Amino acid sequence: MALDDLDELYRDSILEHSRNPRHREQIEDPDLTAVRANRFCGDEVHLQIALDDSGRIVRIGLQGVGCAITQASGSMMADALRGKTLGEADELSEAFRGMMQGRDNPVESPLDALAGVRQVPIRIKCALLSWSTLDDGIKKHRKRK
Amino acid sequence: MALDDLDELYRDSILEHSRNPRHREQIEDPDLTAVRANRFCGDEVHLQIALDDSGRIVRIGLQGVGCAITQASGSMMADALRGKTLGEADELSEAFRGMMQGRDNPVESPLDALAGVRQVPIRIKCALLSWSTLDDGIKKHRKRK
Amino acid sequence: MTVSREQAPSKHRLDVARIRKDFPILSRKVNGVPLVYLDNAATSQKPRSVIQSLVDYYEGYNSNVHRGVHTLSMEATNAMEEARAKVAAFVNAESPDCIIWTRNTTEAINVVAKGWAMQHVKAGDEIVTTGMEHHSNLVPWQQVARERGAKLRFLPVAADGSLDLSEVDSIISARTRLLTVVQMSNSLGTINPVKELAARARAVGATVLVDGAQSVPHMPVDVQDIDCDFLAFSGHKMLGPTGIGALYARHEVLEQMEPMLVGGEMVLEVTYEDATWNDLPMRFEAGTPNIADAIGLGAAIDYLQALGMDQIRGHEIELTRYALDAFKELEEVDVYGPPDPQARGGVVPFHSASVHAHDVGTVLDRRGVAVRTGHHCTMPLMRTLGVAATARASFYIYNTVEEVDVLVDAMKEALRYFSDGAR
Amino acid sequence: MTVSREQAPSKHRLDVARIRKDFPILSRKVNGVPLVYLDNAATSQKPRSVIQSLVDYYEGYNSNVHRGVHTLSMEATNAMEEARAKVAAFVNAESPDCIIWTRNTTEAINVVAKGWAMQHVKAGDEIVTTGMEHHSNLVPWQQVARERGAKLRFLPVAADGSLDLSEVDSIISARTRLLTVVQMSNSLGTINPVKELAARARAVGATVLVDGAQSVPHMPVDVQDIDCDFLAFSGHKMLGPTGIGALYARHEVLEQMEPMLVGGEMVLEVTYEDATWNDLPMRFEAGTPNIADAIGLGAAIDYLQALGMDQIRGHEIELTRYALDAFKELEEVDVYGPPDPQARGGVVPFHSASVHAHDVGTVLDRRGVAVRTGHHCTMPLMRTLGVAATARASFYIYNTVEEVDVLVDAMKEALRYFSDGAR
Ligand SMILES: Cc1ncc(COP(=O)(O)O)c(C=O)c1O
Ligand SMILES: Cc1ncc(COP(=O)(O)O)c(C=O)c1O
Repeated sequence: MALDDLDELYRDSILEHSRNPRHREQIEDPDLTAVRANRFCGDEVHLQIALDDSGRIVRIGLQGVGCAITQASGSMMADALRGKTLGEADELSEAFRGMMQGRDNPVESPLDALAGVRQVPIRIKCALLSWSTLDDGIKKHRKRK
Repeated sequence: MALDDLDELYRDSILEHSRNPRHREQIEDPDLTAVRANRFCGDEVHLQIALDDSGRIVRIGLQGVGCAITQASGSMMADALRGKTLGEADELSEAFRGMMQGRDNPVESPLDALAGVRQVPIRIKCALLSWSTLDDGIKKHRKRK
Repeated sequence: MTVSREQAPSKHRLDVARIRKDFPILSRKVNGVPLVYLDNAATSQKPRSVIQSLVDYYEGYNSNVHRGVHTLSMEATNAMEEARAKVAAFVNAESPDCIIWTRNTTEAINVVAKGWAMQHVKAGDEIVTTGMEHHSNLVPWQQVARERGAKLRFLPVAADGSLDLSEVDSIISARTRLLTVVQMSNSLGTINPVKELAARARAVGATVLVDGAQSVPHMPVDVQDIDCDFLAFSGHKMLGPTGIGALYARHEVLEQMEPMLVGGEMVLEVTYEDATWNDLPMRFEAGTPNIADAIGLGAAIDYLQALGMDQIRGHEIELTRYALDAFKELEEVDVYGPPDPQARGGVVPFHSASVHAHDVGTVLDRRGVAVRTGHHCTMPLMRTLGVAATARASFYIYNTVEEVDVLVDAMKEALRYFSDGAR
Repeated sequence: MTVSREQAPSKHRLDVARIRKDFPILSRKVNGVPLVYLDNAATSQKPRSVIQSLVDYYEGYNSNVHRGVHTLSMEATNAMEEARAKVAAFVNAESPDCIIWTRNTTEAINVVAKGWAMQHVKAGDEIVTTGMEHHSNLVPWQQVARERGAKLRFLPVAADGSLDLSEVDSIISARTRLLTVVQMSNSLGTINPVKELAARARAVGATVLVDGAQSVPHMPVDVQDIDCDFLAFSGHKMLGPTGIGALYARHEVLEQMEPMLVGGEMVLEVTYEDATWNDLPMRFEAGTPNIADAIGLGAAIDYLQALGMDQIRGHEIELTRYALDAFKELEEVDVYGPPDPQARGGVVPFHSASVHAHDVGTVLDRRGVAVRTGHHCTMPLMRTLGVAATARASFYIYNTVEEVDVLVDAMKEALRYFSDGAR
């Protein structure tokens, strides 16, 4: 990473989200929950999702500790998920993972801001932590049904 | 070891003794016995000694398998021990060990022929095997008394 | 990997003259004469590219691996994991996660003995091995058998040095929990039919370990084709540095194993009272790994694959045939192992009743010829053969028929020297 | 060895400019700027002489050791045993036979846990350690305690990062079978009073292990002065190659130990049914050892001794004092460990609530500064400190105050960058 890449990694939107993460409130009676930790960083994500009658995500809660990338990625994910079905959430997660692994995957704005993290491979797992938590939650939810 | 050192290592007396080792016969009713193996070579020495009334070595038996150096060293040792007391045998053993370890120890002929082995350090233990067997035997003999 | 093997058709010969230039040590003299290095079964020499990979690492990107966010640490981590992937591809492992770094073959086998067998071998079970195993593939199983109340059974060695399989159906039975067998004997050269033996073992539900210390460096080895659960081998015998080896373990078996070593790097979460293990393969790699030498082993594999394992095998068959023929001239000398060069590796053990092996070793060394002498860490086999020690010449990619001539001439000299009245 | 230390009086300073020239990697750039390597507690860089010792070995006399009668094998054996003697002298061991080669500190501690503690720790016994141990000196004892029915007890960490010894008389008691303690903490820098603790432990008849992973590279360590039974350390943290470390064990304790690894080289006699162990220290070194890197560690010790361990310690105290002072300027940053530079090694862990340690690591890397971030393999301690992760700068012989300035400036930049509205 060259000197001026720092802004490329920490885009304004990332810094903004990491400073003011959305959806921090814990949701009561969620339809879906999951917890995941990246123990090597000490990062942790707690996720709750509530669905409406048509199966669309109406409310999301996301708490935890983490670095700027973990925080921003989670906050942006929560924003993006609202109004989506679990199937659509799945697709978005897959697309996001594809982008982070360098496949040529256009991902909707503002999530695409996280593409800069690819230049620092060791931080990719920070960007993926919330998404993996989401995957866990969806899998658990489907099994239960 | 340079090319022409081979004769230096395997002096004529060594070759001669290794081809025709003395004192191979097993002794009945010995005063002192010992067995020692250099298991890494597969070499093995069995020693018996008979003492006369004045405590001098009258007969020696030495059997076993081994390389030319082990064989020759044992055969020469047996020759040299005849007529010695155990105390004198001790001294000779100590002197021989000193010579092999490079200390400036004049050792009686023909035992000094083995000094060439010092140039091939890995073979020193071959030259010492019979002597270590002797040391074991003397130690055991003294303990028993 | 398969591709690169196919690219180099097996009729291509090794360009030994060119290869020799890649090995700095081969231009050295010993006792005033050129080194003739025929102790490859003990350890191989290293090409410049392997030595350079160590220099490049230490001069360029040396750092501890894992969890470091700084550039050097990322570079070192990537290079070590790339080497792991090369090792995995070399033996056709299903995934790099199935490769555990060890110091050598011996440690790899101990990892299985302590981490798998102590858990899964039960009283009354049988562990089947052969009569030609290296101590490293025998002593660990004696220990397991003793501690678990299991029984060790041996496939015997036939007179020609091959395995005697006449009783195999009674030896490998429903009681067999583990079959552990050397693919190429370091004392005889024998190449054992590990694929057929593995099939029999799997048919009775047994787990299979292959000791690849001698085979992996010298012939194509494919764990999926053999269908074994474990393969152990050493980097230092295959052009790699000392201090690095590997254990291949089938993924599902790996998940049933306990780590032999515990401590840093192999844990996920630790409290004062307790710890949980990390993911595979890190779970089995406690403490700072041998980063540089793992990378060096990767470079060694690159070198071997550029030559082609089939070509290497072909070259060694030729040398072995030549050596076996040449030794036939020496009546006083017995040569051990299967007579057919196709049935054995490039290992030629020989022995004469008139010169002790150590004296042979010393005389040969004067002629610059390095051979190993002794029991070759196979004492029980030596007892079966009825010799205390043999001399052993073993070949690799850089050896030539001219060097075999030097060996045989030096052996003739030794015989003359020690024969009665020769001087 | 004592002599060479005395020859270089402790007021002599290190000639850091000259030292830096010996380390090729220090002229490398990272992200376009000069490398500032402050991750020495993870692993050290290597001087040219150490790298060259590996090249010399592989180009000149690479061979397997022990039992080879040919010239290369004798040369390799001699060089490896000479290195062992250097290691022994470096920590003032009573004999080279008391030094066992291992891969690293972690393996050395496991050798004691498996080979000594599993035999000698009994139900109801207590193992005393501290609250600041590396996972490598904690997880093995959790395992021993669990399997042997023993109890783990902890000397707690005081608020200033030193050991809280107020309860030491009740914690080290007649029930104590083993005291195992880190001499210099990798997470706090704290230097523990191992000599005093060892005396207490011996007074109650306990055995003593010292984790010297951080102390042996950075200060004079004398096993006879400490009067410990075991000392574990890693070559890679003291200018040596990766893949080599050592366990010092007092001779009489060594004789009561069982080998952890079994196989070739460590046996004396083997039948199909049974095996007897070899002499010390070979009994504990199964398989082909890491010959090249053992020789490399010998070269590292030569380099360290030429500088003088007292001088090295003095240099690091200076750097630590300078860094502690510099960090005082940064109000948002907490620095951990004892405030007195004389009471700690050259390890400076820091943390700011406003920037996560990993973000600190990434920003510093842009400035060429390599620091470690995370839990430093001391998760329980981190929990006690109440932080998930810290950044850690750690010094060695080639670091300068100018590099500390670069570190502190880069940290200021990180704080600015992540503060609200900074852009
Ligand atoms: C105090 C301490 N103990 C043990 C270790 C483990 O050392 P290694 O990874 O070389 O086994 C370390 C290294 O980080 C350490 O700092
Ligand atoms: C067949 C066989 N197994 C195991 C080993 C042990 O290898 P290492 O010493 O590298 O552990 C050897 C090496 O001599 C061998 O030839």
